[in-house]
Amino acid sequence: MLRLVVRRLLQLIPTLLGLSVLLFLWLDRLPGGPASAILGEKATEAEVARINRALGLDQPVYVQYWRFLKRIFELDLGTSTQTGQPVWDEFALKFPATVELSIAAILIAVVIGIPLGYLAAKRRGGWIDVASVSTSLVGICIPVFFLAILLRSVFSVQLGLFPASGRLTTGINATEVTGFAVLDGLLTGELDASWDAIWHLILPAVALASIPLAVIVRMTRASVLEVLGEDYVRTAESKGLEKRVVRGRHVLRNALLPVITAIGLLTGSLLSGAVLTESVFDFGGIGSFIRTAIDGRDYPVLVGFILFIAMVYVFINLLVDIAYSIIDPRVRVH
Amino acid sequence: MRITKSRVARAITAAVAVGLIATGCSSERDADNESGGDKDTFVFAGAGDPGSLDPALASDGETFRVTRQAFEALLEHESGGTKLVGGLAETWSSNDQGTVWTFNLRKGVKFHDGEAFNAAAVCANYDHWFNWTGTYQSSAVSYYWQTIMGGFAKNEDKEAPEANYKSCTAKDENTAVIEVKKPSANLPGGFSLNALAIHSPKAIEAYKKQDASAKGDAITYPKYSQEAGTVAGTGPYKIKKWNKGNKEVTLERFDDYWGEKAKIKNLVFRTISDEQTRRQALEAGDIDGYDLVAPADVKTLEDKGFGVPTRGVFNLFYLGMSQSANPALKKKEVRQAIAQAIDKENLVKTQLPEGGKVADQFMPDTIAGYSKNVTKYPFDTAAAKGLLKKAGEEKLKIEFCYPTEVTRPYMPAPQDLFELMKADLEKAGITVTPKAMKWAPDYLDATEAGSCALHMLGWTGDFNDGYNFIGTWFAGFDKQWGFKDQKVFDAVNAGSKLGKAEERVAAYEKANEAIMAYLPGVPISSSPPAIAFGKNVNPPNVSPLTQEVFAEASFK
Amino acid sequence: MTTVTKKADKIDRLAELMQTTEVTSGASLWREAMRRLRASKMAAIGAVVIAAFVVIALIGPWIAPYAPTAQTWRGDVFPNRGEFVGMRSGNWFGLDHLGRDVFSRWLVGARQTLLVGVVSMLIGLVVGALIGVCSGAAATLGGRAGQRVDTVIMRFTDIMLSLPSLLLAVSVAAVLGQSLTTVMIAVGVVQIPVFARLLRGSMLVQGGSDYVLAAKALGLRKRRIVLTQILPNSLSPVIVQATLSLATAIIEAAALSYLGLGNPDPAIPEWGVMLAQAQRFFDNEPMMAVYPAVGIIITALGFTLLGEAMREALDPKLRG
Amino acid sequence: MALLSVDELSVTFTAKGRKDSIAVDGVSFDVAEGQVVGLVGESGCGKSVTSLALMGLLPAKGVRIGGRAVFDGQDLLTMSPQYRRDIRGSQLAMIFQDPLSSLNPVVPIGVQITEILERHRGMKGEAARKEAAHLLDRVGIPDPARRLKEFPHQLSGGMRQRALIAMAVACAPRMLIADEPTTALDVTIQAQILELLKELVDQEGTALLMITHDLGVVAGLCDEVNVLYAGRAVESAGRRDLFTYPTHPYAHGLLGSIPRLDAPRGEPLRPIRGSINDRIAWADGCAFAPRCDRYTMECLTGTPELTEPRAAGHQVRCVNPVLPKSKAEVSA
Repeated sequence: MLRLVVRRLLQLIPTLLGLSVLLFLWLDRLPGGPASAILGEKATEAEVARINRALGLDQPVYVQYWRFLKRIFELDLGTSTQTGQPVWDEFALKFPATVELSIAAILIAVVIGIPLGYLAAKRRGGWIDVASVSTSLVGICIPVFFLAILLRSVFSVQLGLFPASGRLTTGINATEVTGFAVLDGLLTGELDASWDAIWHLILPAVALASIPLAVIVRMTRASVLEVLGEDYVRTAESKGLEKRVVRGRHVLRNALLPVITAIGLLTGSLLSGAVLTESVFDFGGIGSFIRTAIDGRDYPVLVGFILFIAMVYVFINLLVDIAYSIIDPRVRVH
Repeated sequence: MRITKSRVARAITAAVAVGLIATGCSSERDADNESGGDKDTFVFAGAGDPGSLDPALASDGETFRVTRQAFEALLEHESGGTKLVGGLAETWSSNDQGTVWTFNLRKGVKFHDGEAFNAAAVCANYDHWFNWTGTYQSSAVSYYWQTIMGGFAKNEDKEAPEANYKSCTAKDENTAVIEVKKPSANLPGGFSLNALAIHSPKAIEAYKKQDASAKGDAITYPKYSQEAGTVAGTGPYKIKKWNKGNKEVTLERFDDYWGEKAKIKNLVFRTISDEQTRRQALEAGDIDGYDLVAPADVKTLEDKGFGVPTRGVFNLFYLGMSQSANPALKKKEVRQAIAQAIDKENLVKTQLPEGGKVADQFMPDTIAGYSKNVTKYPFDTAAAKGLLKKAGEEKLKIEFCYPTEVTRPYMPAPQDLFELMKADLEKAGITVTPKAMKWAPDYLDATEAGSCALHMLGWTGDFNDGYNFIGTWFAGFDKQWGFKDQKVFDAVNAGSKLGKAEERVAAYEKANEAIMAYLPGVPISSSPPAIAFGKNVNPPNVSPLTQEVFAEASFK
Repeated sequence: MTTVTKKADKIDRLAELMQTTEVTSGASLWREAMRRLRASKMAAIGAVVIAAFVVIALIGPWIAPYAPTAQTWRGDVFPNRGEFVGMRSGNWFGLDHLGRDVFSRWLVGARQTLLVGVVSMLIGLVVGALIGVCSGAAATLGGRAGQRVDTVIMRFTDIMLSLPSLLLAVSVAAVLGQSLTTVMIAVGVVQIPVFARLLRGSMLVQGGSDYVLAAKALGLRKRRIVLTQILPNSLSPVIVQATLSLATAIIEAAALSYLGLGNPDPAIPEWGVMLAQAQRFFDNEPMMAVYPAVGIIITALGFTLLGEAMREALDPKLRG
Repeated sequence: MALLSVDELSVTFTAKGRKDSIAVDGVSFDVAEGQVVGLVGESGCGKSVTSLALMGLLPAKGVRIGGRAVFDGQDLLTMSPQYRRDIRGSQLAMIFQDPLSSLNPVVPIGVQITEILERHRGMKGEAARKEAAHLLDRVGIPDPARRLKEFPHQLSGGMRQRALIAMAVACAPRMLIADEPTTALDVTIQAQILELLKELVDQEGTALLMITHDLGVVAGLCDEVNVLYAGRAVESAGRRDLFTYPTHPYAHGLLGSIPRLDAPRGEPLRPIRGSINDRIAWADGCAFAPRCDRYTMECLTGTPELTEPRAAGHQVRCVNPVLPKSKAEVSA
């Protein structure tokens, strides 16, 4: 196990190096610079030139790259040109929101998706199957931002059930500990705060969940179908075990393996979704932040983010592998 | 409605998570919701995060919206108007050249940190700014100081403007004298900028200990400007907390305020970048008001009973022309043809917010220096065709840049405005090649560099002085316009040489006439950015300069 | 003579009887797949939808009653007061915020949407396939060094996959500036790693299969093995993916437009752009957004259905 | 009185859009306590389907089952699913062909055994584990305690099959169905497994239905043998009778097609020509006719009856069976 972890972390290094080179070449191609983004209408050439000098953007790329590398080794991702704050701080500020949102979405997707997929497979061709498969297909095909807008105007404006924006009702007393609004509430015992946070989470999470849900439903269905045809399920049946045991121990446990991988691979699509849902619900997470960073040519943030994502990705796949090796003994041995 | 809301909400939420928490908070929730009367927190949503809590380091409205509540400058504008009135200085005067400005300061004013306000404090501020070094000298940080007062004691960048500020002396406890080298059209207006608002000397000392520049290759704002605690002004509210995670700045009533105390105890500024979301947040009761209302929503909101007061106009939206980008534009006929081809009326009638006006010169009519008798170019497609023929440009093909993903106070939905103008121009037989660009930096860079033959831009005035408008464009050769016309330049600069504001007015009128005679571009409209408030709110006086003072607001 | 006839009709009878029992051997995988495809309802629906869409896309511009850009009723709509004109005779889908006929725009938009979908899918397919083939070939036949190459390539496709596709697209758009081609490229780029991985994957499977080993044993030249043996047999999943990608491409394009990176030229309306513009007036005139939205969803659905059906047909595991 | 008596069992697969295909077409046989009965035939002849039908393991949809299969007074084909679950594994157990795929890869062997004990013998925790270990020991797996914790992929082929058998006999069932239990194993292991099965039958008096294509296995193990062709029994007889006087041309062919040491040198093997796919429907005549070199017009007129042309209890379904020359002359 430990070896696995270490190996992965070592693999990360060359990847990141290569990636950062590509990044800088890409950044070099980006037209315009942060200066005029900062100044707006008020920018004049002279000003822009001065700011770029101040930011060291007048030097050639390789110089910038070298400086960047040196900083990376001090684990310093530099400073956002938009907000003038250290990139780490910005991430620390924005990531909890996105992570919270993504986790909520994944939870919804898993809790609903797996049982649904299982039923669909069990009653193949039955109405549950048709219904769940077709809804999941629609789930994939409806543009996330449109879904989000629909949800918002129906549930928060028309029906007034949920707040239309933000993570917390303003003025509610919530002490920040981890930045995860829900968790904080529980830690500090401000239950109403974490309640309020959940309340704000629901709509965006549902919107964001649409794609993962669809994927999980169909993954589960497919792999359950496959497992149901396996000999060992027949064996289990031949032992006259209760349905419950056959389902849980013999069918699901095997069927979930591919589903787990799928969940691991969903990270990317989740973040894309986050960009959209966050901007619709103004959730103030990393997604919308990065978008403005691209518009504002906020190089340090972009570089930092992409490297960060690469790490997150590796990390998540690590988790997946670990989860795998826990469920599937065949992986564990080698 | 609210009651049912919270009940249903409880039902729904209870279904979603642990029931026991539900009861605990939903009762809480009722408390906030039903008792609108003794509500003591006012939440207002802006479109962007403030950049810093120190207005001196800022150049954007979102920041000033917040700092204006906590900091006051020597001069202010009358509530809801554009007339200069006393702020921290009760009265002021200048010598005839307009180089020596004397301020008689208000007595008995306290800073949030308990310090007393006096002439020394004023000079402490101006000297602090004047002596800025390092990154503070970057125009990204000290834009307004540099526009109003020029450079610094020691300019570190040869390109920085030379200093116009000379000195500040405390004649006595309540008299401060500020001297500048040359007369400037930016005075006295500049003294009213929130960027030059007066901070507590104690705070200033604290500021000096911190530097803006940091390791890494970007400007890092100093810590004091990023978290509440250090900054201290004299305003009716004091800044209590800046929660960046929730994008909220919380202010609290300052009880020792010299003037009328704020009516609502807590004031919260929230950032909601998307305009739909802002409106829906207001409708859903998340917030009590928001700025930059999409024109389409004004009527909808009014119909639903929300307060949508109309501001006076103080901005200008124009169609810019870069003669360097398309030589045809060097011909007046062509420029005039374009001017007459565009149906400004329709734009204002259908696209721009209520209260918008068609503009006939590069200055809204609310500004001293607006001239009634400038050359007019009425909408007339036929005439436009004729002019083009005369110029031998029937086959005129021209590039038209427009920005995406941006709404400005003067330009609510750029792409729509563009499409309408494009249609107009094509009616007059001009072939338009559209070029969409991201607002920042692509579009701004391109327009500045004068590489966009036609483009849309605008300006929101900082204070009531004509030069603040025409001066920004026509004081001399500018790549954006790409023309040299000494007559125009002289006319524009004539005013700025005069020391007394009153004297300038006539000069500006002349300037406007000169400009419109030459017609470097097409002024299109002046339209007020709409601002909306909750049903139970008595809104503050709305200001053409978008300088609302929320101390005036209260709940019904 | 009698014996002869006897023998003869004995055989005939036998033959005739043997006809009656079906012979269930030797139906090739493809034939089986096609049979299953024809049987599946999903495929049928999908095909119909796609057909309808393509027809609209082809004839749309001709049957459109008005020019998509003509602001004929400019005076009738007041977006700044939230006043719009809904369905009415002559403007079946009402007017948009600039007084243009939504129905005409919708018809013309179909073609643009199809165009964006197809082109960006092709970009992804071609580039992705090239990468996939290279590393697939390297992995199967390149020996040690080959596997090195393969792992490097795959590592990067991994990263590309890990990056939020939308941000990838946005940043591509940031580099290229706004235009129709930008949208296509941006959306296409996102597809590249998908195709690359897919093709490589199935090539590895094929590479391990007996007939390739046989071919190697026969000492065929590597290029020939890849081209004549491995590639043809690796294509079916790619075809499936291509169909599915058409759906995602159309949706991604819509998302880009929502982020303001859509095709800027108003002369060519595209459903994504129409939706993005209409959503601003969603509460005043929801239908304006609904028409393009429905267009997008249904079309995407069509391609997804067909793709899924094909996948099921080709994957015996999912049979039941 | 037989423990299991199968009567005219038929299984038809019905897929929509395709012709029904008849897998088992009226098979009948009895199995008595302590008796070993074989179902023999080349693959595709419907022997596995028969076993699955008896266990009730055929999918509910797309399958039509006819006839009766009375087990201990109860008809397996019509009994309630719940009751079937109860007797499955406890009174009627099955051993499958491919031990690797028949074991759940992600569940330890131990659990896969104890779950039966829990279900049918109400054993729990330690007791169950002890019993499981004992069972493994009984089927000859060394160091059972350790094996219990291991996963299928960690066991050798032989051991897996033993484990499967251990599961089957866990509740001392009254009847075992073994479907090609040895085909996946190599010869030496095969012998051991067969040995093991024999023991169990002898000790417990368990009835055993042996399904195989391997005449060697039959010869070694079975008391009664049913030769299946295209879903029907074409010959059923005692082991000795069958092997000495194979009477149906097919059975005759089968035996003819295995090399015999006692055959005169140089005499060629006589394989059956064609494959099971060249056949006609039983309804029309003898399904084997197309491959049969003795067939006549009569073979093609309806299903041949079972007759006892040679000896009582030696049933043959053929209009012109292979009979010793002498008798042939007599009849002629």
